[in-house]
Amino acid sequence: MRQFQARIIANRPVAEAWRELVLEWEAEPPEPGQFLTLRVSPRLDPLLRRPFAFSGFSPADPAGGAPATASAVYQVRGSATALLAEIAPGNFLDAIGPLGKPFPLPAAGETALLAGGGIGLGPVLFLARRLRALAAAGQGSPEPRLLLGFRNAASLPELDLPEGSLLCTDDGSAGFRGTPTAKLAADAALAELGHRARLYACGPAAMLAGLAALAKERGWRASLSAEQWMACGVGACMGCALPRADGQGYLRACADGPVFEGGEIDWAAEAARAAPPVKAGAAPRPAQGPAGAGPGKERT
Amino acid sequence: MRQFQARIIANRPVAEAWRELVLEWEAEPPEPGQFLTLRVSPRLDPLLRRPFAFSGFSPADPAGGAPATASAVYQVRGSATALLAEIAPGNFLDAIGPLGKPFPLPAAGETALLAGGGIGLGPVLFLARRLRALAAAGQGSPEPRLLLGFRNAASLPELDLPEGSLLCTDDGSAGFRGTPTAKLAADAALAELGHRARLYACGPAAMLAGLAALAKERGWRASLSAEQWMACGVGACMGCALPRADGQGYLRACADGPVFEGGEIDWAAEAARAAPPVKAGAAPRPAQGPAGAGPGKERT
Amino acid sequence: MSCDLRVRIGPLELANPVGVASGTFGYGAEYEELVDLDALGAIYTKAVTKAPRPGNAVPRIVETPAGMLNSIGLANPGLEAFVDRKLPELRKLRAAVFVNVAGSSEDEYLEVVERIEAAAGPWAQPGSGAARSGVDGYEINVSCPNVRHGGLAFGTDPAQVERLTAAIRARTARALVVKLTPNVADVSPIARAAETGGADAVSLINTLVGMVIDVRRRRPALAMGTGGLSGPAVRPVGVACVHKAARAVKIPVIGLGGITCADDALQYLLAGASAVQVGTGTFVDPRTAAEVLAGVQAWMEAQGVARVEDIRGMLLA
Amino acid sequence: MSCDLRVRIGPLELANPVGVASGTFGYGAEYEELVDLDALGAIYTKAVTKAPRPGNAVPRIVETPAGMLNSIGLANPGLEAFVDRKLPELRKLRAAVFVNVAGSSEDEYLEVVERIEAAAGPWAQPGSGAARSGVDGYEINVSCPNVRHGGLAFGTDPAQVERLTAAIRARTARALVVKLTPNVADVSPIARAAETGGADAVSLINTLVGMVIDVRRRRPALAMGTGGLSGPAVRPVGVACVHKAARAVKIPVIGLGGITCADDALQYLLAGASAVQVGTGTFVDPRTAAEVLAGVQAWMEAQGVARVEDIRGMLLA
Ligand SMILES: Cc1cc2nc3c(=O)[nH]c(=O)nc-3n(C[C@H](O)[C@H](O)[C@H](O)COP(=O)(O)OP(=O)(O)OC[C@H]3O[C@@H](n4cnc5c(N)ncnc54)[C@H](O)[C@@H]3O)c2cc1C
Ligand SMILES: Cc1cc2nc3c(=O)[nH]c(=O)nc-3n(C[C@H](O)[C@H](O)[C@H](O)COP(=O)(O)OP(=O)(O)OC[C@H]3O[C@@H](n4cnc5c(N)ncnc54)[C@H](O)[C@@H]3O)c2cc1C
Ligand SMILES: Cc1cc2nc3c(=O)[nH]c(=O)nc-3n(C[C@H](O)[C@H](O)[C@H](O)COP(=O)(O)O)c2cc1C
Ligand SMILES: Cc1cc2nc3c(=O)[nH]c(=O)nc-3n(C[C@H](O)[C@H](O)[C@H](O)COP(=O)(O)O)c2cc1C
Ligand code: FES
Ligand code: FES
Repeated sequence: MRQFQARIIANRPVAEAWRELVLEWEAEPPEPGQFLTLRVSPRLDPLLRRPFAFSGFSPADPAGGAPATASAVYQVRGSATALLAEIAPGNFLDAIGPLGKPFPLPAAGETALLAGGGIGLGPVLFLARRLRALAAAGQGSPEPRLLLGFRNAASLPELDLPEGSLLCTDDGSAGFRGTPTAKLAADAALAELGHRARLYACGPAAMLAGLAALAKERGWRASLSAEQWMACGVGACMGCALPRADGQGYLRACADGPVFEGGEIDWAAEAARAAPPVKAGAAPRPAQGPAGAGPGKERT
Repeated sequence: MRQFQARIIANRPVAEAWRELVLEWEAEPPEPGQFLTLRVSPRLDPLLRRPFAFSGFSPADPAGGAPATASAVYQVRGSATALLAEIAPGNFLDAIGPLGKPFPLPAAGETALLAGGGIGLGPVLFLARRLRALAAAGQGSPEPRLLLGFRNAASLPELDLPEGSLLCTDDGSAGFRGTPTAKLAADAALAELGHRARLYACGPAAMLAGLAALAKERGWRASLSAEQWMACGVGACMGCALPRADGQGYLRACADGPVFEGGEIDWAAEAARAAPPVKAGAAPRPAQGPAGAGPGKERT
Repeated sequence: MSCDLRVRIGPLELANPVGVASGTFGYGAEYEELVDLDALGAIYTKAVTKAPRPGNAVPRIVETPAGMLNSIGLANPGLEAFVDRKLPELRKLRAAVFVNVAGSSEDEYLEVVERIEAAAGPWAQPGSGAARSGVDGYEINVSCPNVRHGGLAFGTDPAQVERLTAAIRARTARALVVKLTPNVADVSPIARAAETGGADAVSLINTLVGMVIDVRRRRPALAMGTGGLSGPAVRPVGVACVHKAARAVKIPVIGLGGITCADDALQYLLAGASAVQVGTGTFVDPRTAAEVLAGVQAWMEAQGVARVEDIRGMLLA
Repeated sequence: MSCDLRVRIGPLELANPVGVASGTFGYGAEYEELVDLDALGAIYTKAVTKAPRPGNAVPRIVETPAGMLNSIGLANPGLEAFVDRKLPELRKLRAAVFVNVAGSSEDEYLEVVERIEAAAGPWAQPGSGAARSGVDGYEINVSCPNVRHGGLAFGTDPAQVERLTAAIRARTARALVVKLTPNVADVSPIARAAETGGADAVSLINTLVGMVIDVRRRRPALAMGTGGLSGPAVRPVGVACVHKAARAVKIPVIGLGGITCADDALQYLLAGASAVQVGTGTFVDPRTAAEVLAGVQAWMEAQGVARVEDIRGMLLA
């Protein structure tokens, strides 16, 4: 991990409200699943750095030409990403990375199932490219299977997707109608694989919870990339905690993750927390511990 | 006064750290001495609007071509002006104006003496152009005398200065060596004019204090444009108070000013307040009321 | 769906929950060219004190990260000038008017209220068609950090707050709001004291004590040294205080501190406020109060909430 | 000119006035790839409590205008794990180390200090060449807003603060700092209580109680409801508190709250602090402490100030 002023090579729209950021990368090469944090403004609002997963990395051209570059795909959601979208190539961003634990590579012979939901596609794409390169070099496992979920055809990003990617849309306007989770669940051949398959995923909390449950059922090992609000990004503040599945406290998304094994985290609790609001006009839900079950009780 | 989204026509450097901003102006035409306030960022740091004096106004071309434009010359000093400097023409700024009391025009036959110090040149230039136009149309007084003070030749702005402007530099590297105040004080012919001269000025607090004293000595009426930190800009908050010369409380820079008569404000107290720091290594000055004399005692 | 935006504060019915805060809106007229005064739920005037006050030495304001400090020092023309010059102007307003009252002794507060009661005459509900008296209620400022005597001292002692509130209550049937300070370990006892004293509502927060030092000049940036911190920076403190106060009292709570958009106002309403005020936000953008109201209404429609007064019960635990 | 940057806190001499605040820097190692730990004036560890604490339910942090709320809940591995696993690591540091201590009863605080005293062994001045014990002082956290019992309660009662300080004083000769809360009407009596109890310094401010509500979900953004507000937003409150505390006590005051640059730190030093800590500022930019120190030094050179400890007397009235 290093902190440096990263020159912006590109910052281009790839879908409505999605952009791809490409930075000249001066630190160690990132691995799929790792992330960087950016300070998007020298002013104090927004204040905190923002984390983004790497979606790719190109080493420097040994011929001495192009510098190493790292990329991320991001969604314009709030203040920081709106500011980020305005910064033109040629400017510099205060970057720290690579941070966090990467996806563990599949063991020899393991079939990799990769699922990305929405803007969670970045790290999954990065991993897919890495695995395909390893496969092509004869060092890897069977060809990875890549499933990407989107709302609809209109929200598909203009990105180079690896050949053979399976697109899923909620409304069926492109590819499979339904989520990557549904598609994986429906595939009998995959169910057969059991522990010879390994699932990799990044996406909304509900998707991760669904996939964690499915993986458990199928006997697949699962490496899932989680999100949590971060302050330090390096493991110092305990702010980015996620509830452990065993009820024994918390793990840090930034330093213990962001990639966790399927059984490590209480994904269901996280999904419940991030759940969409009940319509307010309806009778208020009975009061309950804010984090739902288990972890809410850890207060001391 | 109106609030509207003003399109930026130009925002160009005119000297080191000085820029000229030209806005498409949709509110009433501003008068020399009036100001506008701008919100330079939708974020919350910097938070408050920033006041800038008008340096010029061009009415809309009646032939239906060019829109009305208003301009200001500003110095990049801190956070807001640094952000402002980055905003490209074509973008919009949240503007409120025209605000405050303008310079009262000279009475028939009165000789106008105009003095601008540093970035205080904006409103003085605007007034000079207005008076020259009136003179040219035969409606005005004798040709106004315009003196502009700068640090040195290198800091002269690239602006269309009215013909006959007298440049003063602290180091004599261009024009008169010394301040506009010194130049005015040295001119025996002007001293003769007495109440037939009227002084208009904008500049640092020390300059205004010096000119107020000189004007009193010479018997010139004086209209001086003051500055004070502002919150509302419209007279509602009492934040931009300036001490009255008669010790009877305060006047508001935004609504009672920014242009005040020479005898209205305790200019010396304001200059003392803004005075450069004593070198800290020296023994600390004996403690004293923060605003110096008079007004400090008004606390209740 | 059309939402019911009315809010009840004692005898008074506000047309909507969004007012403008004391000291940030003069007496209304200052902003009339920029703001539709009739669309405001309430206007809280600059503080009125018995004697005229020129205000504190200058400078009085300085910007801070996402906030500002002020030490205006309750500058105002005093009770008599208020009655002579401001009251007639206030009668022309359609929005409910709260006169913010400050003093350095209990007697001073009482004198201000008594004199205004006498001058304003009988009260009628705004919008009832009856002549406007110029004053629909009082907001008792027991919490100004910028005056040496009184102000903050009152506001941190429950016994004094209760006594002062009761004394004012005995003198007016108009809506009586007590404005609380966040500069205490716990607002609950003070809020309860105001309720026991007979207040119709409490409003909070006033500013937090703060200081900026001008490092170049080696002096406090404000002539008075400290000032009151307001603006978005303090919003989380305000929401926490309102959340606490709303659970301590049964009377309505009016929330303020750092509101610059509808989301901010909804935070206060969900925290338990029945109404809100926009202060520093008006400086930043005079359209803030109008935009807050429009945004609250849009949220209510989207969420299917019929009455704005219901929002305060809608926070999930 | 070369400035004297040393600061004395009781028996301890800090190499320079810029430390990193408790809870924002782990135990040092977390930041070692990004920050030159040896260049820091002091490291204040994450709070150590008797029992391990998993910390509060999540989410624990949320951004606010120019600030953030946290409700970490003093997550830490507990006293025994601290002694076994962290203490050996802390011995490797050159910078002075303050162990931040929290508890929910006086006994818990005392147990933590006693155990660490026993484990750390004899103390020697950092830089003296003698072996490092891993602990150069304690910072007693009587001011955490994020724990239900203890914490804030202690910190708002002068009698309890004095008694606790005296009890800890009796158990250690190491530098003893008491960390105060700004959530009181006046910090002076609490600061004086710490001084009377035998503290070598007081540090302030801890966080302000704040709340953010997620309007979309109609729940507090933090699982615990309220959290502690830190960052630039609170800096004016911190400077005002330090200014007041520095006039209430003779022992050194350590200033913190919202420092992100040298100017901020100089405000605290001019307000009367002898040293400062960078907390949230490190999250924003890990280079903050180093840049603050460089900037303070540059200012001293420009102003002709020989000793950093002189700055606290340089504020003009
Ligand atoms: C390890 C990690 C990797 C990430 N990778 C990517 C990525 O590759 N592409 C991408 O678009 N986003 C990614 N995110 C999320 C991204 O950090 C947030 O979208 C961004 O910080 C939002 O900032 P903002 O100021 O624009 O929005 P804000 O105004 O701060 O927030 C908008 C909304 O986004 C939510 N949000 C903000 N930050 C986070 C967060 N850290 N985790 C979850 N929700 C958040 C909040 O609930 C808020 O309501 C990642 C987050 C983490 C923790
Ligand atoms: C009526 C009026 C007219 C003005 N006209 C012009 C103009 O035509 N051109 C121009 O360049 N500037 C003008 N100013 C000053 C201008 O408003 C400030 O320079 C600007 O607000 C600084 O903002 P900032 O964020 O860049 O700097 P900040 O970081 O806010 O401040 C930089 C320094 O400028 C000083 N400062 C900030 N605001 C003011 C202020 N309002 N008055 C005096 N000092 C201030 C502060 O002491 C601070 O140290 C005018 C001010 C007023 C009140
Ligand atoms: C310039 C200024 C003047 C103020 N004057 C008063 C006042 O006279 N009486 C009062 O009760 N509050 C006064 N306040 C406090 C505000 O009414 C409000 O409580 C505080 O600013 C917090 O709200 P805000 O963050 O929306 O501004 C003043 C605030 C400011 C900024
Ligand atoms: C994430 C986080 C965790 C904290 N944990 C502690 C703690 O364990 N003990 C303590 O005394 N203060 C703790 N604090 C308070 C800080 O040490 C500091 O007093 C406060 O954040 C104000 O300084 P700042 O604005 O520079 O962050 C914590 C602050 C933050 C932001
Ligand atoms: S963000 Fe600080 S520990 Fe993860
Ligand atoms: S800036 Fe508010 S009265 Fe002048």
